[in-house]
Amino acid sequence: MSTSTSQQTGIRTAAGDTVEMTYAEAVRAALAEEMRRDPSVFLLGEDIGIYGGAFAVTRGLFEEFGEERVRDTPISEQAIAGAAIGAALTGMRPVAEIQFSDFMALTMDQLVNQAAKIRYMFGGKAMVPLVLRAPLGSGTGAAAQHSQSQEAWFAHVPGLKVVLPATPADAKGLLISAIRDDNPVVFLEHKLLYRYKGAVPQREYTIPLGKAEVKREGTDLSIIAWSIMVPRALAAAERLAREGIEVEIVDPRTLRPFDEETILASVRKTGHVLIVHEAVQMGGFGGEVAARIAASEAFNYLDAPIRRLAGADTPIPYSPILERAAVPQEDDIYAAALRLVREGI
Amino acid sequence: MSTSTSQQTGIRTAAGDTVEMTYAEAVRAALAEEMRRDPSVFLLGEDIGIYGGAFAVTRGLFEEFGEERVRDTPISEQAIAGAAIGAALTGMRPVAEIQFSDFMALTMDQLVNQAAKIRYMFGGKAMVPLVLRAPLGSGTGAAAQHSQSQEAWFAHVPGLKVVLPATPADAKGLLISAIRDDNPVVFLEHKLLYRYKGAVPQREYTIPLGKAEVKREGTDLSIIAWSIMVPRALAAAERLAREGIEVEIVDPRTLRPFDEETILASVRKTGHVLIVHEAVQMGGFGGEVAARIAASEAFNYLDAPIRRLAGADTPIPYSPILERAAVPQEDDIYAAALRLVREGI
Amino acid sequence: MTLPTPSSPQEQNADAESAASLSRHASLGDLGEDFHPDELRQILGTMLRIRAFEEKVDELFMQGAVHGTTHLSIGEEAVPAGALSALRPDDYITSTHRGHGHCIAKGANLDLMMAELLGRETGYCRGRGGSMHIADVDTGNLGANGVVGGGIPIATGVGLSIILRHTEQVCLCFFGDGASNEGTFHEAINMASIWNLPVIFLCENNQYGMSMSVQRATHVHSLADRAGAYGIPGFSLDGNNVFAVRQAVREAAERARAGHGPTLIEAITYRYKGHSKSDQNRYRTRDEIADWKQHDPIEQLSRYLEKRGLLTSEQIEQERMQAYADIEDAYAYAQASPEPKVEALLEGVYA
Amino acid sequence: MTLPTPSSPQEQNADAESAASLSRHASLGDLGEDFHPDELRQILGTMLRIRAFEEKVDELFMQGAVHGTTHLSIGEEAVPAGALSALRPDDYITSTHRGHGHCIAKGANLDLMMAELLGRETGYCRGRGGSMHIADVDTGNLGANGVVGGGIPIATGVGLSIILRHTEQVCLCFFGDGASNEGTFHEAINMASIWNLPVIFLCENNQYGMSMSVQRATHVHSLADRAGAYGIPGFSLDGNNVFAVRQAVREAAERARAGHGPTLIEAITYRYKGHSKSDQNRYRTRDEIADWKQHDPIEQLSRYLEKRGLLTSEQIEQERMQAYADIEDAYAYAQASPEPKVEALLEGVYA
Ligand SMILES: Cc1ncc(C[n+]2csc(CCOP(=O)(O)OP(=O)(O)O)c2C)c(N)n1
Ligand SMILES: Cc1ncc(C[n+]2csc(CCOP(=O)(O)OP(=O)(O)O)c2C)c(N)n1
Ligand SMILES: [Mg+2]
Ligand SMILES: [Mg+2]
Repeated sequence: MSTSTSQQTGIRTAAGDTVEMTYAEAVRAALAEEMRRDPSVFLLGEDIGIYGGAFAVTRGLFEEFGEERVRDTPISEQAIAGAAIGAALTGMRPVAEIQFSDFMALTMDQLVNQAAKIRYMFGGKAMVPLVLRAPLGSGTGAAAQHSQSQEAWFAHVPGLKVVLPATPADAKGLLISAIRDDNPVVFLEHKLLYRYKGAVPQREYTIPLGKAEVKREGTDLSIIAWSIMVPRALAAAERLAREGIEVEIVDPRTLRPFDEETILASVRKTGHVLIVHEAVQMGGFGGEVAARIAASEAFNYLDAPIRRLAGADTPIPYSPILERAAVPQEDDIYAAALRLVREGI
Repeated sequence: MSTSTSQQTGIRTAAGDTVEMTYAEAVRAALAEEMRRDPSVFLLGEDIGIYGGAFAVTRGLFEEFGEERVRDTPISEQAIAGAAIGAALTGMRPVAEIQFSDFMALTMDQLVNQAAKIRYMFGGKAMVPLVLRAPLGSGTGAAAQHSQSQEAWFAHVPGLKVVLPATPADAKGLLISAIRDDNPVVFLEHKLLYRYKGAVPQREYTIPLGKAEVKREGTDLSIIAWSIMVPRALAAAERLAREGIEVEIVDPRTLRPFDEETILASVRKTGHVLIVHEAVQMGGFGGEVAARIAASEAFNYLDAPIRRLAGADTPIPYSPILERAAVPQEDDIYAAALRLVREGI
Repeated sequence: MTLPTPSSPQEQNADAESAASLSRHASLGDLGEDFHPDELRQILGTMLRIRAFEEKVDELFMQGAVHGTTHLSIGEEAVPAGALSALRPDDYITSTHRGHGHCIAKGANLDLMMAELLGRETGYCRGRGGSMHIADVDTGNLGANGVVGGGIPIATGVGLSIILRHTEQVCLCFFGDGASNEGTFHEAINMASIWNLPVIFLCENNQYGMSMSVQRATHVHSLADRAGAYGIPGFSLDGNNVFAVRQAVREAAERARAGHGPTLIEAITYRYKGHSKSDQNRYRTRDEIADWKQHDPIEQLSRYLEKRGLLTSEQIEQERMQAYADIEDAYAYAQASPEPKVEALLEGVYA
Repeated sequence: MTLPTPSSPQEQNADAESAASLSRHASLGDLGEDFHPDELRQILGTMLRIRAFEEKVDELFMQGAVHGTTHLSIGEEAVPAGALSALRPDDYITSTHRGHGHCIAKGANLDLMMAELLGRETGYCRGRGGSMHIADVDTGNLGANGVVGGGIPIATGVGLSIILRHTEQVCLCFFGDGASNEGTFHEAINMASIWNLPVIFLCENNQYGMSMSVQRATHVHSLADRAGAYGIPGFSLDGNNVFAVRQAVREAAERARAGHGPTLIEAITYRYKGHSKSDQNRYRTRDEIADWKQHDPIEQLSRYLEKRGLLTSEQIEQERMQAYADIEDAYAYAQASPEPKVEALLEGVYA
């Protein structure tokens, strides 16, 4: 229910112009359409070919495009990232998949010291148009090394763009933009979202990188949330509405570049802010969001302190009970929002 | 002058009990003393032996402790970090040097996915007492791949401790604590600080991890700064004092764990906050600091928005003119502080 | 019915002596004679317990009774059973995502393993780690690892610690064929080589790194060829022949304890089950799987023991029954164990 | 005075044919005959310009006139000069922190290089990159690299791009002996091997990776032995013999263009100067440096050309003068160039 709300807000098209698909299908559709359109686009990554990817996202692409353009790699994350860079520097548009975002830790030198900086170091005379896709997040029982949310690392790096879609329509439109973008883009898909369904426009469309979207309008509280926290916040908002609290939900969708204006406009309107993300709170990107609000003139509109609700200060545990407790759930959002609006804390 | 102020505030000992030494010497002294005291402490890293380290920090240690305990490694950062982990898991206390913090990008998997998480993943039944030392920061003309400040990455990782000393006395006392700590500690030394001199106690002493220090007392504005920004802020504060503005400077020294209380106490006192760091502002740890203030009751004491002054949104350029412009200098701190106190913006 | 002659172990870079001593054992009769019958029974028991454990875990996953994912080592039991039978109890291991067998062969308590898989407070990791992180540092099991190749540099560090502490331990480092393409493999083995560290790098070549065959992922005839890049001895052997594994590891351990540094061993084996629960086996044929089952390591050992009159078929059956019974006991223990408490979420992050 | 016979190039893993064709050239007479005299003069000129450039940079650093640090390649000039003389203008290179020679041999404009070192707006990178990041993507120079081993996977990606675009280019990847211990080396060469990519991995073994000698950092006789780990041809040769380098690279390029994949070449050479400006040379002896100067690549080539009557000593001297004059011109150009403007700080971060 919340998902379909978000879809409808997301892409303003008349009902008949959309098709229902999952988030995973939307990612796949973006890849396929861009590969059909542009011969310089190709995919590389571990087990993305006949296996179809660890989360089945690339299933069927190998069959359509062949092993040259849907290229299985050895288990060599540095080489995957580096190969994407070398190809991007010389005229191709690689889309590399890292099997879990956790393993992007292995690509940090290539991604941060090479891809992100090459253009600047070369005096603006080169271009590294690549996309590094990876699934992030907890909730699958895969424990500490397969469940992280490290978007804050990437958002701290000039030269990168960082995208975290929350809906199928956003996933497709943003991924197409990412592929067409002339910069290195980190595209982070939440594992739990892969099965979420939503309406996706049938026509060709793109969603610009760096544009937030109001996923739900409201007057009492602004929730700033991204990725899996968007549907959770939407679900909490429905319950809060029954308590007479109208929540506005703003999804930045892209953390870098960051659409500050849409967020400040919402804060000015509601006077209350709750920032929600799955990543560990300490040092998370929520700090950046809070700091921007606290430094802006929207600060003067605030009726309560800026609140964050985010991951506990721990690696993600295996036990399902602990795993759920380690990151914000719908109930936690509901409770935090209620307290903030009712008690101002 | 500012440096000596900071030393005196830093370590409250009578004048005669201290010796003057550089920050690099203080780091070296901590290493040497701990190696003499505890046979399980050893060093490994690139060119730390006969060469004495790229910044000469370990010079002389090879001669005193020999090649077994001052161990030159091949250029293999993942193996350096991993070797430190394996040794730490089995009873040793390795102190590994990464030649530039930039190359810690190559150690992110070992550091974040292994060192930081092992204890938790193993149910609290293992210990990884290692220190990863690295010089960070710009100002040496070494350009984008040798000048970064990535403390925010590490501060976002539960399981790690993150230390950035600003003075020789802090460097020594904190490094000894880091070596004795039973957790993995990232110890980041600023390249430009290596030559700074300051008074260091002659007696054996330690400085606890997770304790901020007020480096200068004041009433009008709280500057939260760490690493090289501490002496710059102190110098700016002296000039501001001549304008009748009394700045309080709080150095968290350790970002993880973070001493929020000392910072909030200062904010409650002054009602104005300027957070200063060299790292890129977007996604930097200053966001966390601002968010904590904005979420606390100290929020009610604020007379102006919370301001950050930090690195420009760019890789560090080579040109000395651009390099200086890319990170906060004393003049920038002075100007931002003046504006914040005088104009409230 | 004898154990088929193992594909004669290929020595790649060893000095002539070790090579000779290894090929001596190409005929199985000789290999068997090194063993006391009790020891043989114990090795068989280990292999059976590994298989029984994995089968139970498979069943639990199929039922959805266990959370997360898992990587089963059915078909590969001879590698850990043979390898650990050649080491001392105070030696170390580092393990992988496919690590249940390594744990069991290292002597882990099945109750605590099963409790960990069920996410219980009584598990090895208090339910915080799960299948991919079982460890028992006190007994030298330095843990499974969810990062492919992530444990290899750690093993090098353990070797370093051993020489700095002047004990005569060794560290046995398990990793897969896929992991041999990670940068960590290269850095860590080179470092162990130059410092002559007592580490045994044991590659479980089960033909695939998830879906990519070793033929597609590398251009070498044998992964043991890679030893040449580090100037260390490299051996390739039949990983379904528990004697061959044991022998190679024993010799590598002797070299390591004598200060002669690390060895790279490739144990050629096969996983019967999918890579993990999501695997549809689209990258290999049923025939290939069926062929490998003809060389089942447990069947081979059982037949050999029976043929040689070392164990009767009744005794073997008894071992098997015992293994499955142990696993059921472990499962009962795990099920009766408490779940972790939410209030303890943050315990164990810091020492 | 002839060029000393280069230590006969050691073929490590190549097919028999290439090995033979390489050893044919062990005697210098044959090598020389491949060249048109103009080309020889050009190669000498390249080597002289590299040396003159490095000497000027050294002087500027000593004077404190240049900011940052620098890594000079004096003594190693035959490697890039020989290698690039064997390639087409549309081929690519990836370079290293010690990359001035690679740039010059690739045909870079000295004015723009010197302007970059002086941090000027007219430099190759508009003063943003400096010594460690000079690049000229349009002419196939994909840049120096401040991260040891950082360029190796990028070269693999360039090779991939070439086969996907179906051009017949090759990518020449420079890296040092020290870099051969980075994980990137392993991952990238393996990947290039399995896909038969047109990449030439050229290791400049100058004996040290900063202060650690290659003997201390590895346990192999030759770094070319590492080719065996990837099933590709590997050659080791005298990197101070410009003909040997040229020949090996030419053959590697032919194999690459024919779809036969990558080659690993180890060029043995020596750096005369310290690693960077902070080096006190405590890890090597003066004698060692002096010995190597006896095998100076420029001296050897000059004597050879003179002896063979291909160039007169006057002509050689003329080349030398020209080289130093070119560098002074470049320096004048750089000095006269404007500094970047602070307002343009953020330009070029994003496309
Ligand atoms: C660094 C890293 N990359 C990718 C993965 C995903 N993954 C898990 S197991 C696996 C295959 C490993 O192959 P191999 O090393 O041969 O071990 P096997 O699974 O065959 O036992 C992959 C790709 C991972 N866990 N870690
Ligand atoms: C990843 C990384 N680690 C360490 C360094 C510091 N460093 C710069 S050059 C160098 C030595 C490199 O040795 P080699 O590859 O042999 O090249 P050479 O300097 O001898 O040309 C080192 C350690 C670096 N730049 N990058
Ligand atoms: Mg495998
Ligand atoms: Mg070198």
